[in-house]
Amino acid sequence: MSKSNWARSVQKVLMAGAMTAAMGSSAFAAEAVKMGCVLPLSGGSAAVGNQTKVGVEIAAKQINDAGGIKSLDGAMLEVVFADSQSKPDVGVTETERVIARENVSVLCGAFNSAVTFPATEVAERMKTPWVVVGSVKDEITERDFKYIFRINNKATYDAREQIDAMDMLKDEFGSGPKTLAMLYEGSDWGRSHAANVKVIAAERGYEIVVDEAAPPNQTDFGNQLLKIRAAKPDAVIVALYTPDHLLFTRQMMEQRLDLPFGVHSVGGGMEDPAFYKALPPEAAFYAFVQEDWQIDILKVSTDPAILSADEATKAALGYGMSAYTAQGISAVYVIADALERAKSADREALRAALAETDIQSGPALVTGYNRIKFDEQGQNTFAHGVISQNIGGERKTMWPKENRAADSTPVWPVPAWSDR
Amino acid sequence: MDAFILSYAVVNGLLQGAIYGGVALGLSLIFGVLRVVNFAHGSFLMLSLYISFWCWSLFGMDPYLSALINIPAMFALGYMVQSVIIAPLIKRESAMVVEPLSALLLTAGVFLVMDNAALMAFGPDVRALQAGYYVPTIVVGGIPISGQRLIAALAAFAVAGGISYWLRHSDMGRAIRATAQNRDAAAMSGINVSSVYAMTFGLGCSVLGLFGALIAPFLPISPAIGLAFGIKSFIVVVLGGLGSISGAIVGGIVIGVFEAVASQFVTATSASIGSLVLFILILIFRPQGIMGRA
Amino acid sequence: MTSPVLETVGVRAGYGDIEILRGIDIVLPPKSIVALIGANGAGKTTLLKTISGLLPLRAGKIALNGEQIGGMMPHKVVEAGFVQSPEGKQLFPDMTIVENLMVGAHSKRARGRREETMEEVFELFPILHERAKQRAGTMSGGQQQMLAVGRALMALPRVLALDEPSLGLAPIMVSRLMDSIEKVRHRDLSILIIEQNIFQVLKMADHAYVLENGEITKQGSGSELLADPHLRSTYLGL
Amino acid sequence: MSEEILRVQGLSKWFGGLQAVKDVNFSMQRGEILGLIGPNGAGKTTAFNMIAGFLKPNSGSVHFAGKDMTGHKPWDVCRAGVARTFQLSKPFGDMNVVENLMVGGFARHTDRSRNEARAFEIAEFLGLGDRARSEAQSLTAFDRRKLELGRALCTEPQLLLMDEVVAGATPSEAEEMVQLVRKVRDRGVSILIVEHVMKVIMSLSDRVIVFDHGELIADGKPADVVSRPEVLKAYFGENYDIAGA
Amino acid sequence: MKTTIAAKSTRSGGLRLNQTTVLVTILLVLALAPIVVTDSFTLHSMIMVLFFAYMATSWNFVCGYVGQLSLGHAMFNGMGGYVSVLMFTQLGLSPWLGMLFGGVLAMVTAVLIGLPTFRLKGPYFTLTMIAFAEIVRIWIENTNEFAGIPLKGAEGLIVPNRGDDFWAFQFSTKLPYYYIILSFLAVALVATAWMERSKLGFCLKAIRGDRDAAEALGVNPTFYTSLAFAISAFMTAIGGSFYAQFFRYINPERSMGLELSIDMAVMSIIGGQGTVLGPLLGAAILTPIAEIARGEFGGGLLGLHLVVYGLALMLCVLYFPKGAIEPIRKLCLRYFGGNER
Repeated sequence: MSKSNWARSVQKVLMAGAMTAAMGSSAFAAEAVKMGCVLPLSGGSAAVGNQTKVGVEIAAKQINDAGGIKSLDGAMLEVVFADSQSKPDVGVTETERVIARENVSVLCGAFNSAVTFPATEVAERMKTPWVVVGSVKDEITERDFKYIFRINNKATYDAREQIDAMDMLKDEFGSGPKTLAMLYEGSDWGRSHAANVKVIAAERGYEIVVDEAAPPNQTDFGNQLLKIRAAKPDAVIVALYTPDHLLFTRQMMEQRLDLPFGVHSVGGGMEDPAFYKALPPEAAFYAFVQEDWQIDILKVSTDPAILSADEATKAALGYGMSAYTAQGISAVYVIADALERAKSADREALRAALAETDIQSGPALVTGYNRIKFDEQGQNTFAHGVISQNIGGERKTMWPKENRAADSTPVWPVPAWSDR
Repeated sequence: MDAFILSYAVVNGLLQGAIYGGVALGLSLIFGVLRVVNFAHGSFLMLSLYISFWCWSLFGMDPYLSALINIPAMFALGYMVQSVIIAPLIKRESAMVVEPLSALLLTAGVFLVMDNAALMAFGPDVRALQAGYYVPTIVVGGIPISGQRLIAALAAFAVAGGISYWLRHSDMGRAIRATAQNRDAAAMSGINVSSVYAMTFGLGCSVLGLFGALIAPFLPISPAIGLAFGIKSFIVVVLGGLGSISGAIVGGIVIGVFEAVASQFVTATSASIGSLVLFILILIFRPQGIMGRA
Repeated sequence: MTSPVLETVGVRAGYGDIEILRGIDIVLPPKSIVALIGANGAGKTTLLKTISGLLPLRAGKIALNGEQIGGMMPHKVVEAGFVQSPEGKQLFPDMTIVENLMVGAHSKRARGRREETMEEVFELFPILHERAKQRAGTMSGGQQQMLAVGRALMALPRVLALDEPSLGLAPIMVSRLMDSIEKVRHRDLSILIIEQNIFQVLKMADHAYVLENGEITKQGSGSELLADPHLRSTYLGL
Repeated sequence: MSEEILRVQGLSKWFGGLQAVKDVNFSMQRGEILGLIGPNGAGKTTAFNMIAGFLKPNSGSVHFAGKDMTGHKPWDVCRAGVARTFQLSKPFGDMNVVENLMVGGFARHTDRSRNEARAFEIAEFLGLGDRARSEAQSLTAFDRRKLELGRALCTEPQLLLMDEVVAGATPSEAEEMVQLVRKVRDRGVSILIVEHVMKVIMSLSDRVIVFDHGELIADGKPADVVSRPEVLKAYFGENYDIAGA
Repeated sequence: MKTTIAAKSTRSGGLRLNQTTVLVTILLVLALAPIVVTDSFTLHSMIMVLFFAYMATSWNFVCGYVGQLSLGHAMFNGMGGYVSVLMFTQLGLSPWLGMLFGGVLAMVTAVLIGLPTFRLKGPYFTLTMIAFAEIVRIWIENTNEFAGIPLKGAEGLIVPNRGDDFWAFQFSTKLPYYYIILSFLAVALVATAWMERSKLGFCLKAIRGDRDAAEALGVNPTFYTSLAFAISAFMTAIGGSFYAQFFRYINPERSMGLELSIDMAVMSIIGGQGTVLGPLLGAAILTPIAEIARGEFGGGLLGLHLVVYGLALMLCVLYFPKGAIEPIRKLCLRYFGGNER
């Protein structure tokens, strides 16, 4: 892994050099369309940023290999990556750089809401369209901005869907949780998710008996697990990033903590492929995961672009597509679609085209949505998460019910550790 | 809160606290002898975790077995950091007491370089030793105890005891203690002070080599893990008494049990604020720590 | 004339940009006691530190039994046989007496004979034997001074340097210590002693140097200097 | 002329089990140079530090110009008019001579240009005029001592406490320092001086007090004091009585 | 004997005349720079350099001159930001006034923290400051509301857009921000230059040089260090307000985190702590390194700039204890002559 990272970096330097040389000497057939991509490539969320980056690269390559943007005489897509380091100020600076210096036509990113929020403001001010990837903070598409579009869920949707799934299972099986524990990472994402869950859970008559935030990079979850054990909730809602989610899950297994209605994760660690590489499969059995794409889409999809994207992801990262990779892919295809319709790399034209987006098929829907169409605030109203349950090591879609495969039946309530 | 949960919390706290203590041992030892606060302490642990990971992932080596590689590797690295980076500083300021602040800055530099070089080399992905590797959980009085954590906790006691015994009863150990107490007098007794310094630094780091191998089986590994343990180690050794071997273990257990019990009453976040407050109070009112002599 | 055990020629040393020793020549014949006297700050301790290798030698030569030891690392100097019992209470306060003594015999040459040497030291200072397990820091000033000398002896010195052994001691302890030092000289050992308590030390010294401002201003046998009215005036201003 | 500037009463200090200063009483008149002598470890520096506010006495009192200064902090003692020098001179190494002196001036005046002018004046007075802009760490040991004295003078003291001013100085330097101290006294500053070099003490002091093992064992004119048996014994040990005295 | 590295690392007074000339020249060039630089990104980058220069200068005001290493200054940065933003959003108070309140809060905190901690030596002080800052950060991150004030925890605070409004501290172009941070920096530099020559500066340098000797010369170390610490905290808080207004967003992780504290200290130390221009130089060297590392490698070599920071820090401690400004000063002396002092 280390080797490939180094190799890639070196390659990049060489490529940059070659490119400068090429630009000096010859003109391109059609001028490439530059798109900026601001992601946390170092810092706390670097792993996620990297997976998204791979998705963006794969999609751009697929489009370019297929002849580029046809309405622009086969113009190539050129992606300029910028590292936000998960820091708002760096993200903003990088956004400025990519817009002013690299002169990109469109931007995407930036995963961390803390970065996306101020960075999209720069884009709005500089009249450059931005396709939000991964950030769920509601306010991002509630500011009457004209240039900001979001394909994925808002945070409040995530919380509602989790509770929806519980309600659905309750109806289906006649039993369900009454008391809930919440364990979440103590930064922006985890905390805002918890706040949303609290509101919706109260509305639907669930009682929150443990409400526990954990600072990132814990070395032990024993104390939190014990607290959950003492409070005896029926289920736990978890919002943790990969390292903490791993530790939590491992310790939960070690400590044989039984919850009748299981673990409901809102993604984070449990949608990271690295998570499943690092644990014995039984550790995550019966866990519910809410993801921003449909994990078993590869089974249903026949789209060659999606299938080859999975192969390409495996080649680049050593594991298959994740929600992050998928979102990266989706964003690029949405942008390409807009470019085709705009017939121009001009920012205004592109903005107009994006606003008109209505995708109902193709690789842009790798995320499992059946449509992508933005409302006047730029939010994709067709966005939804998909909740799967881990059955025998495989995540099988359970919610929405219409996405459920024929052979998928939820296990509800979940068996105790001693019965597994 | 019932007695079962309380005793469960204490067991958890003891296990985790002993591991904190074990990880902090080297920091305390190095400070006790060289008067250098090694800001890069956590980075050495991080590197050691990675060595264990790579040994397992590339060669399928048992993580506990990889201690045989980790310990000498970390010893060599520590020895080198001392003799190449810190020794010139000590030499330059040989006419005076080693200036703790410049040494802190140097090790802060080492921290920045190590953590970020690891990020460059290994990438930001979280890694963990996989699935198959598993020591069973034992259940005592209804309380499940992770086998891997138990091994690491027992090792902390063993290593602390071993180092204390070795410091007391071996020639090199006595030389290290003598150097810690009076550098010039040690030199006048025929002790090669610079080699003692390098040995001590190496030893302190090799303890991290061992613990890297012991906690790799249950801890997710990322370049950022070092700082988490590093800050914890500072708290632990200040609490126990900088420079005291038994103090590191005692400090670790105090913090471990404090956090475990406190987080049953308040949130874990408030408990961690509590341990920071404790840390500040100790520094201000009892800078020698619990076990240190006034 | 027998060749000297220790000889310094034109030794210069100091701290930072301040030169404290401005060319010191001293000679120690075998089995002799040589005293170095002079006011505070005259450079006596600096000279010992320079010979020990704790301070860099800026110019000059230091020979021990004909071997050049100038500029060596301190532990090498000890290995060569020049051992200093430092001024004040430079012990290892948290270690026991036995441990202090064992550390004294850390050098390779001395380690092999450690047990025997310790017996000899105990014979010389029985009090150390009685308190073998006591922590050095808890002993009285006189006992600490004995331990300091004992620890230096553990290194099997060829030249033993004593820096103000009587500092801060009650007169009775000083006499006892001086007696012990007298005993030590009968072993195959030369002693270089720094003292403020000049009368006692001059009585026992074979030869003495008077150090002023980093220079040797006077030298002679102990009795010669004792009889020197000038010395008295330097010390008392009379 | 007989105004009392310093009175020390029943001053005692313990360090752990060791009593470093035992019930010491003495006083000083304005304009006097008082020598404080005694063998190493006699408690001179401890007493000195208690007067200057660096150590808190266990018992006893220190009155300066009629005011009780016992246990006051060093900066308060300084502002009350008592300045001190250190045995190991402590110049502020990376400041130059004038700047070092100005620190002293700021103890009393905030006006920078006044302090600077005054600092140059003192530098001249010390014979450091030509090195006024040199970094303190580049000075010779003796110049550093003079600088330390000058810094103390800049605080405009009424009483100056001096610790071992000629240690390590050549005879000519020692002579220069003696002259300097006399000139300081002529400016109306009273001086308490701790010194090892007897020649200096004898020629400078109006009066001498002797410490041994923490106790004050003699008080009187220099010539008288040094001929007292207890003083000789303290200095030279038991068998001080030798020929040629 | 207790001289710190800082003690050795600095020169006082400086090239008195020359320093003023250099200072004025630099400020003039910076003030005129926007005539040439019209590109918004370059201007943005320059604002970031000036911002970090300002932060490092604020840090240097106490830490550089007293020779203590504070790795908790980000706490004051956060306070300034939070107070000004909250006063603006909750009370409608102009950030220009709000930042003063933030500064005062930071000052009071600094005094309360400084009194017990400033007598701690070396690493003990550093660790205590880290702990204080972490407490504040963790507390804010986990507090959605405190006494009716919506702190919004880790989510951070958003400054509502008011368009081009001077009193709201909001401008549609970069230029006003550039001149604001430039004037802040100018004030900070002039304040440092003034402090260096005033009683306060002499006292601080004396404390750093030798605490005992300083005390003997009438300097009450607690008083002067607390005073300088309070001023430094005030300046840092003003910087925090600027940050919050400039990005119109502030969150505890970034604005109170250890990394920002390390940035401030490292820039100051590498440039030359305890000098007027050192921190400016440090920021001018290091900020672009980070930018270039990011720009050139686009995240390909993650953390490269921090490796460079670390190496530069080690080199400086070992070989240029007086910071990068020292060799430059010597060169200037050689080529342009002038008094050593």
